Amino acid sequence: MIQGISIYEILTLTSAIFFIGVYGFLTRKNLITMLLSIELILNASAINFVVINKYLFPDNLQGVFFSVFIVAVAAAETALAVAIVINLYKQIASVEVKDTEIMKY
Amino acid sequence: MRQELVLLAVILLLVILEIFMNNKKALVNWALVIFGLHTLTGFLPMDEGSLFGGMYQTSQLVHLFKNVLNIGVLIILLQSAEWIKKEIVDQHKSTEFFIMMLSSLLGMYFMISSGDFLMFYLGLELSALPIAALVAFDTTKRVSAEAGIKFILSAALASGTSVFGVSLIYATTGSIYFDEVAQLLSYSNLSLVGFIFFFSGLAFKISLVPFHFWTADVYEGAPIGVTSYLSVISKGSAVMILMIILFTVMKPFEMVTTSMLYIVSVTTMFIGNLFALRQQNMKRFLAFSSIAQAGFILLGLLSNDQLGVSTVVYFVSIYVFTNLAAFGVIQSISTQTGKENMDDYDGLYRTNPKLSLVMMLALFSLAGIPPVAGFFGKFFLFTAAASQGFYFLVFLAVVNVTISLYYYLLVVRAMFLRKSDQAIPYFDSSFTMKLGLVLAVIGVLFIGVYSPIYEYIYQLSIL
Amino acid sequence: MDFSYTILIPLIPLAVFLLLGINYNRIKPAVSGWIGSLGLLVTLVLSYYTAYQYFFVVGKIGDVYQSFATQWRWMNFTDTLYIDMGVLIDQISVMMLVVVSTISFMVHLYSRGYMKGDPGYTKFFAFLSLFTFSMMGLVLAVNLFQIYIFWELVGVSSFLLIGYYYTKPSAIAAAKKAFIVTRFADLGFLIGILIIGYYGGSYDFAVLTDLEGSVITNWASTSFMGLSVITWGLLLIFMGGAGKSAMFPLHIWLPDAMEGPTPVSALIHAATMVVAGVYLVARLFPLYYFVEDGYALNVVAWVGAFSALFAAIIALTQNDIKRVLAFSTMSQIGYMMLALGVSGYSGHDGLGYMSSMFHLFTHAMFKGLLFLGAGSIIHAIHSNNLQDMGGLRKYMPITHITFLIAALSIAGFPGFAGFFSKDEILVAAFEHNKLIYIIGVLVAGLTAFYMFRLYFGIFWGKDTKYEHKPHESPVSMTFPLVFLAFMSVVAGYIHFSEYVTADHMSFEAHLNYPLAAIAVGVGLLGILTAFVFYKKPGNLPEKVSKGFGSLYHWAYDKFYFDELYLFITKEIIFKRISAPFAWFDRKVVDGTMNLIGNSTVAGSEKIKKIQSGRVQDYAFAFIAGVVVLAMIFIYKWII
Amino acid sequence: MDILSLFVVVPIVTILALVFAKELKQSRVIAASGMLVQFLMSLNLIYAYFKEKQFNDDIMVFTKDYLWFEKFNIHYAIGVDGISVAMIVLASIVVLAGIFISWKMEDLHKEFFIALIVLATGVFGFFISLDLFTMFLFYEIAVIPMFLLIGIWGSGPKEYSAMKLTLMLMGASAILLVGILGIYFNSNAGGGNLTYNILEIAKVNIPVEAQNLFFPLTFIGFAVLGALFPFHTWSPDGHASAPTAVSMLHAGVLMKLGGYGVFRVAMYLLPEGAMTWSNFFIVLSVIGVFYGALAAIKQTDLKYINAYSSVSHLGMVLFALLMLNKTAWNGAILQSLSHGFMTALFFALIGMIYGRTHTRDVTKMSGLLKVIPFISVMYVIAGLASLGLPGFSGFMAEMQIFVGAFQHPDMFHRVATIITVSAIVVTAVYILRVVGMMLMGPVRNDEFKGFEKATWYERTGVILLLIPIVFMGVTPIWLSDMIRESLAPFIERML
Repeated sequence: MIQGISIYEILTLTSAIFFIGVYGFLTRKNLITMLLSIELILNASAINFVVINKYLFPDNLQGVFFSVFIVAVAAAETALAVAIVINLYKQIASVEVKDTEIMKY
Repeated sequence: MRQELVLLAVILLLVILEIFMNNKKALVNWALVIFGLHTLTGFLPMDEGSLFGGMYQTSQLVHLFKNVLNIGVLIILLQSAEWIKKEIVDQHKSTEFFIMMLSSLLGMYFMISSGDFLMFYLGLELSALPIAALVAFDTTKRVSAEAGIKFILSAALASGTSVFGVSLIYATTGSIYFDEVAQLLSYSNLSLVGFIFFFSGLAFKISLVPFHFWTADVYEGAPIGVTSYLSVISKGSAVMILMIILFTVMKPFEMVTTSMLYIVSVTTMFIGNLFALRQQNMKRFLAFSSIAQAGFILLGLLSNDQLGVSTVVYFVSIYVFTNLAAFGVIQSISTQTGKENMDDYDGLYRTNPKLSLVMMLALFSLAGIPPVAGFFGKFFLFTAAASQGFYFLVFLAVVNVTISLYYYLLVVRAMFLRKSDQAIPYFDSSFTMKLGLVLAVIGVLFIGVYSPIYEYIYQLSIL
Repeated sequence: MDFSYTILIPLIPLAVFLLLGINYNRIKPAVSGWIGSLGLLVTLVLSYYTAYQYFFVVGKIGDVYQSFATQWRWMNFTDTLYIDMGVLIDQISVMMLVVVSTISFMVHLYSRGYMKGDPGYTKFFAFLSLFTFSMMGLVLAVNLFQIYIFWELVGVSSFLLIGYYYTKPSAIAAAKKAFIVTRFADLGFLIGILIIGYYGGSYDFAVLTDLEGSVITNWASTSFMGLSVITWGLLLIFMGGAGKSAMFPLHIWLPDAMEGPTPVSALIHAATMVVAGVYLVARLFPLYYFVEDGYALNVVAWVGAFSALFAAIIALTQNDIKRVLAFSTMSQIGYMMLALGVSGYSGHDGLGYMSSMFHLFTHAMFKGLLFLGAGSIIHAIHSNNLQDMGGLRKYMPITHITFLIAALSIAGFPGFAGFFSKDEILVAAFEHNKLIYIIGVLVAGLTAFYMFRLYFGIFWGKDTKYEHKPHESPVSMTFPLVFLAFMSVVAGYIHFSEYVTADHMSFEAHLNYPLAAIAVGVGLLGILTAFVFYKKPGNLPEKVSKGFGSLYHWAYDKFYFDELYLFITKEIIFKRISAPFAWFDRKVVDGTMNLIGNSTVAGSEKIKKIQSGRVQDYAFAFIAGVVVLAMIFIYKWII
Repeated sequence: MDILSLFVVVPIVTILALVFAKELKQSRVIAASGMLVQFLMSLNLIYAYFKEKQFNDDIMVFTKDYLWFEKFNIHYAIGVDGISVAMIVLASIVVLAGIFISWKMEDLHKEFFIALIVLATGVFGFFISLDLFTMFLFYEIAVIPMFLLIGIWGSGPKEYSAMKLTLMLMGASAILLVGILGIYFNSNAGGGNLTYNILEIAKVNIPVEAQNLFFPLTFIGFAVLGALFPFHTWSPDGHASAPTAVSMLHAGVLMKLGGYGVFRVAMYLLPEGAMTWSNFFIVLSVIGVFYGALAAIKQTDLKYINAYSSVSHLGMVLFALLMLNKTAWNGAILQSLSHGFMTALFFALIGMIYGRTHTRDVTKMSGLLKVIPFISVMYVIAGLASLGLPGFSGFMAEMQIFVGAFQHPDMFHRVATIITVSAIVVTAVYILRVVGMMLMGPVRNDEFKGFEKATWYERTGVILLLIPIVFMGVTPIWLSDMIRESLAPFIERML
């Protein structure tokens, strides 16, 4: 509960973060940066949960817990993704998206 | 909860065995045996209930569905065993395969029996991440890695979107428990957006158009065992939980869901079929065919009553066996000869009649031709849709059935009609593979004509 | 009196046919010839017995000839419409029985000589029996449908017999032509039957021709294009009759039908089958006479008259003796139709009807004789072209004499059968319609001329040198000639008006001497001209034909009717209609079906690009999907 | 085991037995004996039917009813009336003849007979079932083996034809499925519960708008198999590519499912719909009749000629069904039967001729009467039968149709009828053309001289098919009356 800042600003912020993440995901050439964008998306929803919990339903903590789990899962996800990227790098010595287009049509 | 615990025990047991056993080939067989035992224990009766203050809840239907998943996974493992022994054991990661697949199955369990969005989210991720690893499991192949990266990225995006939607729903209702949400949820633009965001996550797993693009590439790149796992187990459980949420939680959105499912199913059927028409790679071919099948499944979801639920569960269980029969044949051939293209199948019947017959049964079942199970599954799905008066949708569906019949017949043509001098020579697959195929075929043949199965499902189909 | 035993009359030939047909390669020819002839002998005896019974014993009650019908249900259409099979014994059917059995038996005897040594000997007799069966069934039919059934059967047996030499292309063509032309006519017949059946409520002759019956009493209740529907039906039925009886313009099949063996021509295409049309009209005579005051009957009369003249003119110019006879047959049948057409119903008005039947009877005898004679000539010199003949009287006396008798008879020379029947016809025509009468007389003259052209051309004229000397035919062939010659003299002295009349009651018919004189005179004139032209070989005929110029050539080419039909079938039906249809089916209809399939495949080819393989495009589609769905539902585009 | 279910069980047993067959000798003997049993059973069925009818005047006799899927009220319900009995006899005879004709099947013989008998199973099941679901199931079982039968053992562009045939027929059956579902969900109009049972549905009056909506779907769904005009194009290619026995079964039996289904399902259950749509479909069927006949004139491939004549003859069946009166219906059923026998006979003979001359082009053959008399004579007889010569089955069937069609005095029906009647002339033209070109005439090429005469199994097959043709033609009253009395329920539902 931050003085002077209503929930709307924060929700606007999170939505902005979410779509920035989406934008990044759609535009980055590099797999790693795409992973970062994913992080943005997840964090947006994490923040959402906390804020909504605090501002609207302060009496229970479901949102907070949820955000905690989101963070944890995000970490696991990233780790796995990075592992796969490394594996890919071992084979084609590149982390560019355009190099992952063998299978199409 | 029993099944989850037993499965957990199985996984841990495998870890321990991995440490203490040196003969990995034997370990593979042991793993199969152990999981088989687990599958059997699944059939012990169990009563309904909920745990963790409603985070986890189970019903007879869900229990039954878990058994179906068990059998499916068992068949997959049986079919993959040959491949594991042949290629994976030397890479010293055979047990990882089992462990990951089983933990993903565990995730499925939690997902379909989740009582709130948190458990649902955890189950989703727990089932998704190991699959990502499995997709990229064949580290020697580039396509495998590429498929892996495509899958993990898309999956992450999907789960991110979906969880964002959940957050919006949480904003409108203030709860993440299904039963509370069901009461508190009201129709507003915010909740609508939240619902659609959330829906996209599951649509991704069921691979509905336009959330399906990952499917073909991942199916093609992944090891066949994983592909079949994706196409039946993960899709099936996603359908299950989607149905539960739509019919219990999202009641206020009934109108929206109806028309949304209408649109999505039509697009899914058409896109899936049109892409499947000209596929050469069998895995990719089945990928698109499975997309089209997902479109058919939605017809059942259109009638949100006992009838709809029962037909969907029935169809999914048939679909599990059918697809596994098809994938089993593909896997055995690819394991033996490494051939995965349709024209490699020319004249297969004259060299490997049994395999071709299994394949033909599976394809006929997919195309919905009597007397194999698929016919009944499809017919009842259409009945469910027609019971709500969606005759035009049924009409579009039958048009698609005809299109799909065309490409299924292409495979039959390759196997039976064509004569080829470099046809795949006769080979004898391993015992486990045969067992897996036989199980699948039994399902294909008898689930349909043996009506008590459907009646049983129908009795349980109360959400 | 129970005439049901007459069912045997058709059944015996049928049995013979089955016997010979099923094991035609096991029975040896001589035997089969005997079997066939004996079967026919039995039929003959039965027929004569029936005739005796009917005409002299039980047929007449009071002074009205009764008709006896025995029938069995064959098939049900509706509760009121059905087909019976049975035998109907009345004046004309009994008369026809006599004709058919007599001629058929003679032909059987004749064929045993004529067809000797032919590979398909047994088959031939089987077909003959089949024909006899069908013809008998037709004659004895109790209702329109039965007559139609046997009508088709005689058609097919004629097809089989014309195509008997099935390796000869011309024979095949002729057979096909005969069948298809008559089939086309029968189409009209069938539709007519359907009409009569629907509006008349029955197919039964007894019901239809009943003078108080619904058809005759209220034919006016229905009308179509200004005529009573019943009249249309009758016209269509007559179309069928015209087809079988080779009336103009459906006559084209008859000349070609001469491709068949000569005995067949004698039996089918001279004596029996071709008069079926006359028989049909006679059978339905009350309808024709009473419905719409004989409108249809007038048509019959004029068609008959025109055909008679038309055929006679063509006959003048032909050189193939069998074709000459064929055209003369057509012309004589035209006579019969004409007579029916001008006939009244009751008493002496019915003269035309009587004379037509009378002429049918006599014509069967002498025309059969002519054909058999022609057969024996062809048998002797293996050609049927008039040019190859001449002076045969020395070689084959019996044939010569019998042929002469037949010629005199058909020419209407006094004292011969043809004279009496033809005279009656002319009287009837004179009494009803002068114009038709004139045509009749003219035809009589022409007939006399071309018959004696034939006679002199064959037996006198130039002395042709034959490579091997012709000889008289064996007795098996000459006996029928003699018998028929006898018949074609005495048949004229039967008092037909006693026995066969329109109103089933006898009346007295007398020779009308002035008219007879005119007819005889014209006939003699024709004979004399023929004598002058052809007795001695000379170039007089050429000169005359030159004189006629193009008319001669038209007549020689049968007024180009074959060409016309050929054009219609080959050019119009095949090229202009059927071929386009076939093309349309393959290309358009089937093309559409294929197009649907191909366009689907093409469509899948078109859209493959969207599966680009780049994960970001997938993600874009994903997000776009979410957004679009959200849009749709927020702005209620669907609901 | 009741008398009707045996008709499905015996083929299945035969199939199971065939699985263990080793070489051709065994498999053909097994197949033949199995189908012989079937044939005898069908003869016995006629006898039993007449006996049953004397004291039992239900619409359907020998009815049995086992609940299958309780929720959807799907039953395995069977029963026969005169029509289905006749159809069953037709099927059993043609199948048996077909097995005899394919006595010398070399390539994959076992599979061939199995597929053939699977097809037969579907056909028999279709004819005995009273339950729409079961009926539909058997219908598809009957259709799908055609793909393999044509594709594997066919000739010419077999893959194309097989695919086309299968897709068009299955597409039709898919449309049919919508119609059936529509009927099912309106079957409770009388207040009862939903049912697939034909007799049950026949008791209720389905709302008219529903009937108008679902009649065309059901009608087309079946009529495509009955070669309805724009959708007939699968049949020429299919017949041309199919092996002999398959053409026989297909034209002789399978295409009859179309007319039968139209009658039993579309028109019986949706009468008002039939009334509404009849004129439209009459136009189509008349086009089919005349157009098939005309298209047949120009063909040179024997099988094409026959396929088009089938289009014409079956068009007549649909035409008669749409005439909506007892006589025409009777004619339609009789025409189905007689066409079944005749066209099967035709295809059998064509197969024999092709087996000897290795061509089906009529312009390349001539004078066959000299070299293979038996086959040629039979061909002539079949031809005469098919152009409606009295004494053969075709005639009385057509007469029934024409007389029935003539019961409608209005102009539209009159014109339609007269066009249909005139088709018989065209029929004569194309039949005689073939007879003249192929059978008659001199023997042009000398290798024809050496042809082997018809073998015993060929003769058996042909005679099997000829007997019913002649029998129906000579004494039609038995059959037509048997069918007439079975038409009563249809009449009272329609009119």
